[in-house]
Amino acid sequence: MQMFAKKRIEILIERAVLKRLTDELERTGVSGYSVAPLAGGRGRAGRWEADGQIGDAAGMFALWCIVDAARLDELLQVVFAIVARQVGLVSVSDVQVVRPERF
Amino acid sequence: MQMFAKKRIEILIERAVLKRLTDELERTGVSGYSVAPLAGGRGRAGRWEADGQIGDAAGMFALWCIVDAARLDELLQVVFAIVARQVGLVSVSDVQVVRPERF
Amino acid sequence: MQMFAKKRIEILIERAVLKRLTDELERTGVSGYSVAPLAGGRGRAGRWEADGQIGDAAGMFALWCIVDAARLDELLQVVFAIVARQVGLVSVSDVQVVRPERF
Amino acid sequence: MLALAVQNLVSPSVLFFGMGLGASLGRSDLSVPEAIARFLSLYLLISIGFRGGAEVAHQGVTSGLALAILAGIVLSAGLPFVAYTLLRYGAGLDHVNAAAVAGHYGSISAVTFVAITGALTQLALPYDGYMIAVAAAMETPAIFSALVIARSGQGRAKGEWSGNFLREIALNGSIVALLGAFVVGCITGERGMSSLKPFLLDAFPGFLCVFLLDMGLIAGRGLRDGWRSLSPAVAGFAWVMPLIGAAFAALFAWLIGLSAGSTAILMTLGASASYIAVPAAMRLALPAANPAIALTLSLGLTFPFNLIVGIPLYIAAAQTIAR
Amino acid sequence: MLALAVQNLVSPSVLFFGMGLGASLGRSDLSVPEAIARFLSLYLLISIGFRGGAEVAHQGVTSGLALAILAGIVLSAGLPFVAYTLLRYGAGLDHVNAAAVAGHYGSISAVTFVAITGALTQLALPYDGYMIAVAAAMETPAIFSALVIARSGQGRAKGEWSGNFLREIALNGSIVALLGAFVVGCITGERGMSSLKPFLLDAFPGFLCVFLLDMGLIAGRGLRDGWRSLSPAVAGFAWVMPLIGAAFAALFAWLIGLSAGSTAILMTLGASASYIAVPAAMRLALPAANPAIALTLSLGLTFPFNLIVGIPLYIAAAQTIAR
Amino acid sequence: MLALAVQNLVSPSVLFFGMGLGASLGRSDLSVPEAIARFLSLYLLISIGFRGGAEVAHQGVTSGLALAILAGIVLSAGLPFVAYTLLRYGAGLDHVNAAAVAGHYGSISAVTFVAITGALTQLALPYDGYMIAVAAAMETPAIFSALVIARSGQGRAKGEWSGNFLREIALNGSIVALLGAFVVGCITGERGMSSLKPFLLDAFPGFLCVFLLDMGLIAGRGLRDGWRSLSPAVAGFAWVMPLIGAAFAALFAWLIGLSAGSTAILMTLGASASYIAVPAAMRLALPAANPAIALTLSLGLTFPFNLIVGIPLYIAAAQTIAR
Ligand SMILES: Nc1ncnc2c1ncn2[C@@H]1O[C@H](COP(=O)(O)O)[C@@H](O)[C@H]1O
Ligand SMILES: Nc1ncnc2c1ncn2[C@@H]1O[C@H](COP(=O)(O)O)[C@@H](O)[C@H]1O
Ligand SMILES: Nc1ncnc2c1ncn2[C@@H]1O[C@H](COP(=O)(O)O)[C@@H](O)[C@H]1O
Ligand code: NA
Ligand code: NA
Ligand code: NA
Repeated sequence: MQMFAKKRIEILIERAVLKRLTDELERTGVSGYSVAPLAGGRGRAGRWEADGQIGDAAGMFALWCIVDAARLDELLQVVFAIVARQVGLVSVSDVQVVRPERF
Repeated sequence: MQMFAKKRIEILIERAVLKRLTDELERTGVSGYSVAPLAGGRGRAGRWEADGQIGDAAGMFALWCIVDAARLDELLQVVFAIVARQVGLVSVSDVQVVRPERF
Repeated sequence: MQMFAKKRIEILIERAVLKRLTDELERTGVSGYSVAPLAGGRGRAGRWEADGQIGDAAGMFALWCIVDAARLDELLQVVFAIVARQVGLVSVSDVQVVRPERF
Repeated sequence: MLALAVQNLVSPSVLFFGMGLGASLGRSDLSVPEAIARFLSLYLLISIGFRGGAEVAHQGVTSGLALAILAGIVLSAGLPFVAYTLLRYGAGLDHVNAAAVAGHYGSISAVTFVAITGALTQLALPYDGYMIAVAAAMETPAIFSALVIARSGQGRAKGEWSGNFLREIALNGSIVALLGAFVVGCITGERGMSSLKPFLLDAFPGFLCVFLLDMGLIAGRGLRDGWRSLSPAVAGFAWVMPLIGAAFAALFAWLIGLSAGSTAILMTLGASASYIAVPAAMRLALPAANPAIALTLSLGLTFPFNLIVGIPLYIAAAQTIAR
Repeated sequence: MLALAVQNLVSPSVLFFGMGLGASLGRSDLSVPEAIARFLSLYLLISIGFRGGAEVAHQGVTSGLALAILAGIVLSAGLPFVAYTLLRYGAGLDHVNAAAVAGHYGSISAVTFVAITGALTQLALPYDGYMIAVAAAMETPAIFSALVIARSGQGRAKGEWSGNFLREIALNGSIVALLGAFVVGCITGERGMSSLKPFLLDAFPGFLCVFLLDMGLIAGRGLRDGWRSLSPAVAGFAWVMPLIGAAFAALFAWLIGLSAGSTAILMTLGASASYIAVPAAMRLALPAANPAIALTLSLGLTFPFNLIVGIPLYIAAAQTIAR
Repeated sequence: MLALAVQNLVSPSVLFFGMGLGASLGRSDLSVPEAIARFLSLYLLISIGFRGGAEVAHQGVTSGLALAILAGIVLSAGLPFVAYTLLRYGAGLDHVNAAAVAGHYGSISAVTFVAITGALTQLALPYDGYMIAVAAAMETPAIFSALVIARSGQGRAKGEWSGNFLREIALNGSIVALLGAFVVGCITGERGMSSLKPFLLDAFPGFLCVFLLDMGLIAGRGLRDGWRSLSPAVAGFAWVMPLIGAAFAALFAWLIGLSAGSTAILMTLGASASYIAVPAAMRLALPAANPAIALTLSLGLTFPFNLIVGIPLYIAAAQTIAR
């Protein structure tokens, strides 16, 4: 099958801020995104585990978004405006898709 | 360590269809695959969240499969035969592994 | 935005061994890692599903770690010392990040 | 009847549904964790099934049971054709979506079943324990009717009637849980019930409230997001179809001579629409259908309609009809 | 008083907290699944809210209720300023973290509320059912005070007082659950309570034990990891602030003439610190603050302090103070 | 004895196990969410532990307790050697897998423990409350024996007996939960029990049914997938070993003079095999072993054998043996 190159932005983000991020992404008109729960991790803010956490702020998610390379920079701006001051991490990688018109 | 290039197919798929897909993958003789739960997302079919969903159809999963590049096309055919008409997304990326004989 | 190339190590690992791995990673001084739950999969050891499993050993996780290419080999050694004899899988891919000094 | 409607309206479970509805329409981030939501539906099915089985163990199997089950199956298989006609030609919904929604309305809603039995108990109107078996029997036939309808329109993907697919439908987790618990209830009878009573019976209203809170949250989300995709005619269907389903059920109940209580139950089953087992089957069988339409109709419109308007109406009608 | 302290100390829920604390300090891998932990906090909020509502339905709305709610709001809004002063100038914590922690101490802890009502019931000391409404009212004002404080120091990101943000705070899931259940309780009153009693009341001590086991696990993790980031002065704050909060609350209770039981509750609310709703608001509003500091203080130090030392003290004081 | 076997067979919990087994052998997609399954095992351990502790608080610590614990430890440490011999030389299983399975059979099954105490209560045959402490004590020694066995064969990776590893085993979450709840039960005694009764006692049979449904689902999956990897001899081991374990336990019980009820319990503990705590330890210590073998044997074959054949047999034998 013929494949087309796209970019995959991955953002690790706190539960409390997730909704802000998805609202903002939708406003920019991304075609879609996916969110998966994290079970734990470690970063500058130390080690954490999802298990047992109480409180509405607890938990982190990985959100990723497959986009056209042309839109990458614009989206990174949007993402960083929200994520920069929070616990979190942004990375970008290359992927290939079959139906380029979706993104 | 010496690394060997392989392909990673990632398929986002509804709970209701997951079993069909894994059964089919096993029939083609893939060496393995992994499945992770999604917590939410947005696509052409709109926004959804895993939390609170009732019903046996609720929920989506990310399934990925590390395979040899030689088998990529064959597997994509199999995958698309199942996923094409459903809510879902297929993407492919490059990975490197240490033990090439496993895939 | 200017992006910097890094490596992403992904390790699929059993619950029982996860703590050993994270302890060891912290000892080597990685800047961070993330862990996500798996819902199921298939490998040489057969098919498994997270749902319904009882017992403290049940379940697998995907752990990933974004690191500088210079540290890749060292970390793979550490990882393989723990994962080699277990059910599991290690793969490496390329990612790009915005703040290279974090890794 | 009005008194009952009001009383129904201010029962804790309906209020929790309203609370969930309000919270999600107001965009609160209140949510029930996925694992809990799935546990609650398993719990409800087991509790309902077990109690039905224990009732049958108590009363024994009668010819009435067989007749009622037969009536239920015919209703479940037949109503989708009525619903499809209304949706396709009355409301102008496209072929595949009309077929999928029709499948939901032939099948039944377990929580609405609970609500009607609760109302009957409060009114001290007796009903037959085996009606739970009727409810279980009505779960699946509608799925096959929906497939027949969908197929009649256009050629569809192969493999749809394969043994594999039939097994997927029949061994659906929800149906296995409901029927399995029913069998366990039949076998262990009162002895089993006495040991499980605190969990399956006494705690039931509490678990139900959390479940209904969750249903309210989902219904609200559906209404918020799905509002635009529903034409007024399609939305109207969600309030007309229950009355039609109940009318057919009333006819059948009268034909086989059910008691007033059981008639009210059969009417409610006919009037209610599925949101647990059928959506999964439709995703498998009719992937081109938009799942949000059926869910919003059944959960967001029909379910509250039945709770508030329907059930009091069906009870009043049943008391007139039953011989 | 000592007897009550000891009795409090050997209640199952406190012991389960200790068990969790010990397990996680000893690095056991004991854990409560995330979905269960989230369900338990939903359950606690619903149970507390519903019982409060049912109590109000029973006793009716009085002018005492309005006054007590007013007192609670003033306390919740005012205490953060006291807490900030102590933290910033007494304990030398930096500006943003001091503001964030102060927000936690103005708000309240639902589980500490449960503990004081439990102790009062054991002592047969009556209190007003509407105190749950006071507790609910005290949840949020502290958040806004924390923002005012944080802002006063330095220019902060725009959009912080936007309607959007206010809605995020007001429609926080925990607050909706608590208030929603309160309203349901008010409406359904005793009839609702009788059907939900086995789930919401009888099972409560059991669910609470699991929740406290989990809280102990988190507190232990916090203490283990966060030990180094806490100076002795900041740690000391966690034991001094409750006494100050309780003292202010005692004054207010005296001014509005609360009964001894209700005075003890208001003191406990003033003394307790939030770990459910406020942390989420602080992550949104003050992302630069380290969430581990507030959580370790409130859960690891203040919560056990209130259980063991505080509550007996507050009750004794309340009995002296109340007119 | 046959009557008891039949009655055991038609208890709700056994039937739910059968329902799960059937559903997963028939490839139904019925499942219990992971978080719920983990909560249920935590609940069972806490409930069992707490009740044991409350019993000990009631009856006091006796010399019988110390002796019984000692017997349990010796059994747990000794049985793996018997099991290994059978598996390695009788059934031809390879070295590492034989060692790992042997570890499971030295340890105990909490649910089988519940089943035997249930049967004894039904028969009004008294037993000592401290047997729960014996059960807890039997959890871990078998793990170390399995390691000794595995090591004796071949040189193994370093670090296996490190303090770290011992701590991992001893602080295993399940063991901490069981022993912690036991201690809480000892301290709070009857007062604690009365507040936790609705949750820990009354709701227990219900939660147990869901847990057993889940165990049935796993056992079925194991049997379906693992069928081929089990030789008939290895499968036979799963029905022979319980009898041997029970026989050794009977000898010990007779030596220390246990009552008939307690003898039956010790026999059942000897006969049962672990599937909660030991699998985790074996994954850490003997990663080369295939976890599916032990799980299928203990859950799919030994557990139902003990429920149906074993327990009535052990009770009958215990009544003959006990002095
Ligand atoms: N190098 C890394 N690789 C993978 N995940 C990371 C890395 N650094 C941080 N994270 C994740 O990002 C979260 C927040 O990081 P931080 O903001 O540095 O505390 C951590 O809890 C991890 O889940
Ligand atoms: N561009 C995208 N990037 C990441 N995930 C996506 C994207 N588009 C769709 N998805 C995911 O795929 C699911 C189905 O998409 P769709 O079939 O377009 O509704 C969505 O719910 C998302 O979880
Ligand atoms: N080719 C593969 N692609 C993706 N995941 C795999 C693959 N092979 C194995 N896995 C995952 O790794 C786990 C352990 O594999 P194994 O050690 O081969 O049993 C499996 O249960 C899968 O979750
Ligand atoms: Na219907
Ligand atoms: Na406070
Ligand atoms: Na044993």
